[in-house]
Amino acid sequence: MNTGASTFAQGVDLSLYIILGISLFFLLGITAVMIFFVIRYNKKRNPKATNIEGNYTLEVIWTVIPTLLVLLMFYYGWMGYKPMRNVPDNAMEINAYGQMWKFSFEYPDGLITDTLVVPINQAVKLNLISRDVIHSFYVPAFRIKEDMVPGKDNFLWFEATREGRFDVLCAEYCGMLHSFMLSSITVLQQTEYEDWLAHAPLAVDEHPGLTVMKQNACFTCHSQDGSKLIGPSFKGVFGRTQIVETNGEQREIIVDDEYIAKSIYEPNADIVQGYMRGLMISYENIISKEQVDDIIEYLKTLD
Amino acid sequence: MATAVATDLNFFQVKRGFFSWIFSIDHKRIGLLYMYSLITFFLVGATLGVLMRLELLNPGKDFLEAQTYNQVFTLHGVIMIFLFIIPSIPAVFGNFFLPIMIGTDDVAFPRLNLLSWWLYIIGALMALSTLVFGDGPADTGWTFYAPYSVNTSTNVTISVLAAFVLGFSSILTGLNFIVTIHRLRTPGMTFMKMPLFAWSLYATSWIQLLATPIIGITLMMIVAERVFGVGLFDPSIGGDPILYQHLFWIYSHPAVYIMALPAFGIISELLPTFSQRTIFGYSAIAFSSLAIAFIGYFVWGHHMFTSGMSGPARIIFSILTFLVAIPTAIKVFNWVATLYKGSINVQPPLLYALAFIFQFSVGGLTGVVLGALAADIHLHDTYFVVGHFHYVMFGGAGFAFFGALHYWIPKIWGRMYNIRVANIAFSILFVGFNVLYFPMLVVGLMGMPRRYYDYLPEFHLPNMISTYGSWILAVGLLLMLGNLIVGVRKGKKVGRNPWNGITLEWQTPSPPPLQNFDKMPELPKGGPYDFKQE
Amino acid sequence: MEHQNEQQEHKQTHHIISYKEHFSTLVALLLLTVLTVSISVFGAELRSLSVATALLIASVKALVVAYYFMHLKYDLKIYRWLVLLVMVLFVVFLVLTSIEYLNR
Amino acid sequence: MEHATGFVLPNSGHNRDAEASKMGMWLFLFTELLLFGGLFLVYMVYRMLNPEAFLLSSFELNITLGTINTVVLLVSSMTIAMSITAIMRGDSKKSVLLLYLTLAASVIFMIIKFFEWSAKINYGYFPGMEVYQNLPDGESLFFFLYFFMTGLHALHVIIGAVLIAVVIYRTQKGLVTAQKYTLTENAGLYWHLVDLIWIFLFPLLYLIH
Ligand code: HEA
Ligand code: HEA
Ligand code: HEC
Ligand code: CUA
Ligand SMILES: [Cu+2]
Repeated sequence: MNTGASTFAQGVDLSLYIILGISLFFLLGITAVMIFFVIRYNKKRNPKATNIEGNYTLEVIWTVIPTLLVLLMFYYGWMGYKPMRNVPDNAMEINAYGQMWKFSFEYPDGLITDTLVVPINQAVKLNLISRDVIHSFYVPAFRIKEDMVPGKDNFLWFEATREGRFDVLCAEYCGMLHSFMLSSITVLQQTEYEDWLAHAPLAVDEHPGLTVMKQNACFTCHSQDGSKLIGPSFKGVFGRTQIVETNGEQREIIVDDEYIAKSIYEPNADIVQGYMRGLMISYENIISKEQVDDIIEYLKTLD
Repeated sequence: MATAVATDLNFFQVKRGFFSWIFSIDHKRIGLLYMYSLITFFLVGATLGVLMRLELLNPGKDFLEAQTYNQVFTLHGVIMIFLFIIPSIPAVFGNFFLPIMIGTDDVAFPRLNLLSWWLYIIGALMALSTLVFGDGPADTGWTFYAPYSVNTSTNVTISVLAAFVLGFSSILTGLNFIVTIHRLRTPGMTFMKMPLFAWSLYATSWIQLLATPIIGITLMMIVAERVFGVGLFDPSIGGDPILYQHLFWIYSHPAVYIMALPAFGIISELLPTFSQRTIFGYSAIAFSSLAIAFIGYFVWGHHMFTSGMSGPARIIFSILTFLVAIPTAIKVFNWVATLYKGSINVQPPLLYALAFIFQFSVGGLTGVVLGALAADIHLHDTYFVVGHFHYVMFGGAGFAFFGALHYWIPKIWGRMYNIRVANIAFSILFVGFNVLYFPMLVVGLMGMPRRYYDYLPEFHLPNMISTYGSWILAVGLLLMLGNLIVGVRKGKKVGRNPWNGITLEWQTPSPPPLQNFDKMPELPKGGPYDFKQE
Repeated sequence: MEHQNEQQEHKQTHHIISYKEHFSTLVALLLLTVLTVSISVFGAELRSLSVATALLIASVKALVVAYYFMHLKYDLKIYRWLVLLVMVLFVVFLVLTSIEYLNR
Repeated sequence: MEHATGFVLPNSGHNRDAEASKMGMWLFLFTELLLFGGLFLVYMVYRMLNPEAFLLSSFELNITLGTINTVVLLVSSMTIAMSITAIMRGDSKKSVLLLYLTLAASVIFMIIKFFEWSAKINYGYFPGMEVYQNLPDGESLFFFLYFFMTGLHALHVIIGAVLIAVVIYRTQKGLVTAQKYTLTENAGLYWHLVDLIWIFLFPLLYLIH
């Protein structure tokens, strides 16, 4: 197990050690006694069995002792868990979004990133928001995990205790590229963090449509170089003639502004031939009209 | 009443031909029908498991597409859970031996019993039919979590309907067994003189009866949602995906005890027979089955500790989870004590029973780790969970199933397999099993999530070892099955009682006659495991 | 011994309920129906209480149906225990689930 | 069952055992109860989350029709219970008559249900329809549940009616008698379950005022 890097690690690891320790004791004990009996009371050594129907005292002992032990285990599990749901007041809040198959983070000042950067020894609260199906935000080194459930607010907090870069994994199955839904948390000293924040690539010199699409992870499914991923490539998409299935009927369309907007807001209305229904979600409440226009403008440039 | 007039015809011989089997209402034949179909599906599911291990041998793509991998593990889970391990022991050995062990000639509703098998086959064919049309088998995991299961274009609807039909089959089997046990015990056999296998089936049947309908209705809601395009778990109309998880686990947690309890029953039969002494703590073992069944209904939330469930609920579910470990612990201790001062005859079935105790304890104790709130936050949906449930389901229930095969095959066919080969096969299986699954526990602690087609390089070594283990296991399994098949066809003939057991099935010829007994069975005086009299 | 038992069981299940008894049961059920409908239609002030009363009345009705129409009263005791068991089970499901949702 | 050699096991599965069939029926009813139980659980949760919306939408349901249906089912419950009394007393004519009454009640129930449903569907409250899509969150959940629960219940009414028809047929054939009336008894148990579930559905769906 990798060494912990958050304030929770100690509590979680303690509960693990205690439970695993007690478990190991019982496992080895039971196995050893079992093997001993099988050898000692083997048919050859002990041709005549003795019937023992039971023993009341023993029954009581091996009911009470495990009961006490499991209550102890419960206690440590509870104590390790308790701080995880009590967010300190001074926590910095960041929105964490999950969508097929990408995490993104929104800082209070509007900065949006793919990976998280946080200062050390500072409580950080993540508001977990899902845009499509259930995902789970998992940082093994921090011993934290919590699901992002569509339609429901959930949260998580942590305080990093070590500098470095830590993996973020998606731990709830969310479809085809679930195992590629990775990100990272970089923990910096406070000053370095402020420095990073100040120079963060807030306004890069790229097409606004491209920015929107990057933020929404369009490129996990759509390539820009003509290769076929989960959805059709965007290379030369604008103006091309295409066969789509609408309400079970095939028809030919030409990709224009209106069609693209519809593809983004109601992706299941027209299904491009050769692709699957239901994979792309509706971005109706996620991407605004203006942003769609940006996207269309950008797509026009790809030929 | 005439006694001890031997008949020449056993149940294999009374009628012949394919149709005399698939329309038979003889509980023994139905048990065997289940056995053949179950083992077939097990081999299919196992092959899928080996495929997954091959893909996971190295990080990156080996030979499966991501989508295919997802469909493979879903189908693997569905087959192993619904087609193999849930029906396994009750449907095969319960059907065959429950009536014999309680001294009657059939279950209470023989026609219903046949219907259960047919439903099972129909459900199985539905589940497998997803392979051949549309976008292929479901890719949701065997848990069918909403909303993903509602969005995906794969054949979720059919898989879910298949699970529904299989659930019905399971309910009817449970109903049949409960009535059989209440109404058909032979005179003199009170509940407290019933073999423990019957007790465990009784507890299991109640779970089948009272938990399965909940999953039935839940799966129907998923179907409705897919059909109407909106539904009860749809967040866009205010539905709550977490409610789906509640309903799913209200069934599926008790379901894990549908898998485990009959296995406990088998172990409680094997240990006295091969130690030639009474079971230690008969009533403790009998009543702990009921306790497990009852408490087991109330711990479902431990699968949802990270789902955003409210705090108090997490704490209550955690503590209840720990409580359910107690009756299981009682059983384990009583089993070990049964070996004390016995006269132990080490035969293949006993080896499986001992392996069961070891592996089930590993599985159960890792379960206890998962029951702790803090630990589960870290371990939920990692390979630690995968390791846990393979240890309990395969290392536990699966090994008990194999043990029962070795125990009762001489009774069913009247022939003995080669004991030496059986011991060798067992050793390979045991080693292979632990090499396959122990690394999963380790890699889970390191933080590798489950249902991952691809993984980070630091998880490579344990994954590699695990895959090698699957090959060893495959060898052991094929050797074991081969040996049994040869034994059934060519093995040495055995008499009524090759193991010197004293439950009623050993008082009838092997194979048993159609009416199960050729003379009045005699109950041992001091309870079902009273070896004193000999 | 067992045979004797069965004899007794048979006697028990052979109890014939008179038409009159069935009719009085129906009258009781109809009265309860009138009660719950009128509480709901006229007693709007009761508000949160009305869910509880409606369910309480429904449970009483269910009990009456089970006891008289379904012969529970005259059947073997075990059926009563089993019905109780199922009810307890279901109520615990409800309680555990409400603990979770009330604390959201 | 008779063995080839004349040897008989005392408690044999092939003996006719009325108690066993009844027990089987009861167990089956338990599964039915829990099937609906799952839905009641969903109902409880959503009502807890959306109390106002559930109140509002229940105004859309017609209490009068609901009450009539409740009465119809209660009466039918009595007639089928009486039919068991009749057959136990050996009066199979009366028993059949009472069964016909029960069957008639089931038809009335279904007709009323049909009108209720078609009224709602005409308004467009059925899941997937235009109006439904635009309902506020909790209300659409209510109507989904309404259709799902009453639909499943109606399915049970139909199954029960078929079962009763079978009993009528077999009683007329003389296969159900004062000595052998398990079939009537089991049909009765099933029908009472249909009634029982309605007893809870009615206040939960119609009477949230
Ligand atoms: C046969 C099936 C089976 C059985 C018997 C069990 C038994 C137990 N399981 Fe397991 N479980 C599964 C099958 C099973 N499980 C499956 C399939 C999943 C995953 C589902 C999925 O997500 O796909 C799962 C997942 C699972 C989780 C959720 C993990 C997660 O997703 O985060 C948890 C958490 O609490 C858990 C706990 C337990 C516990 C406490 C027991 C207890 O009953 C164990 C009791 C046994 C012992 C304790 C060992 C024997 C006793 C001793 C050796 C004596 C000494 C003991 C003490 C002092 C305590 N299980
Ligand atoms: C009883 C239940 C059971 C059993 C016995 C098994 C057996 C096996 N399982 Fe199981 N597994 C589950 C139940 C079971 N599984 C469940 C419920 C899941 C969760 C699914 C989900 O996430 O939804 C799961 C998930 C699961 C995963 C995790 C997938 C993931 O999360 O990404 C893996 C990965 O290694 C795996 C591997 C295996 C292997 C290698 C075997 C092997 O032990 C199989 C042993 C068999 C052999 C070694 C084969 C020998 C036979 C042959 C080679 C056949 C020859 C062929 C013919 C004659 C036709 N399983
Ligand atoms: C989960 C995978 C996925 C993601 C993420 C995704 N799409 Fe798609 N998209 C698809 C698939 C599959 C299709 C083809 C089926 C269809 O028409 O719905 C598609 C079709 C389209 C089309 C129509 C293309 C054509 O050739 O007719 C457009 C335009 C489009 N997507 C835009 C977007 C934009 C913009 C985003 C990001 C905001 C996005 N998609 C994100 C999977 C995805
Ligand atoms: Cu997102 Cu898995
Ligand atoms: Cu569980």
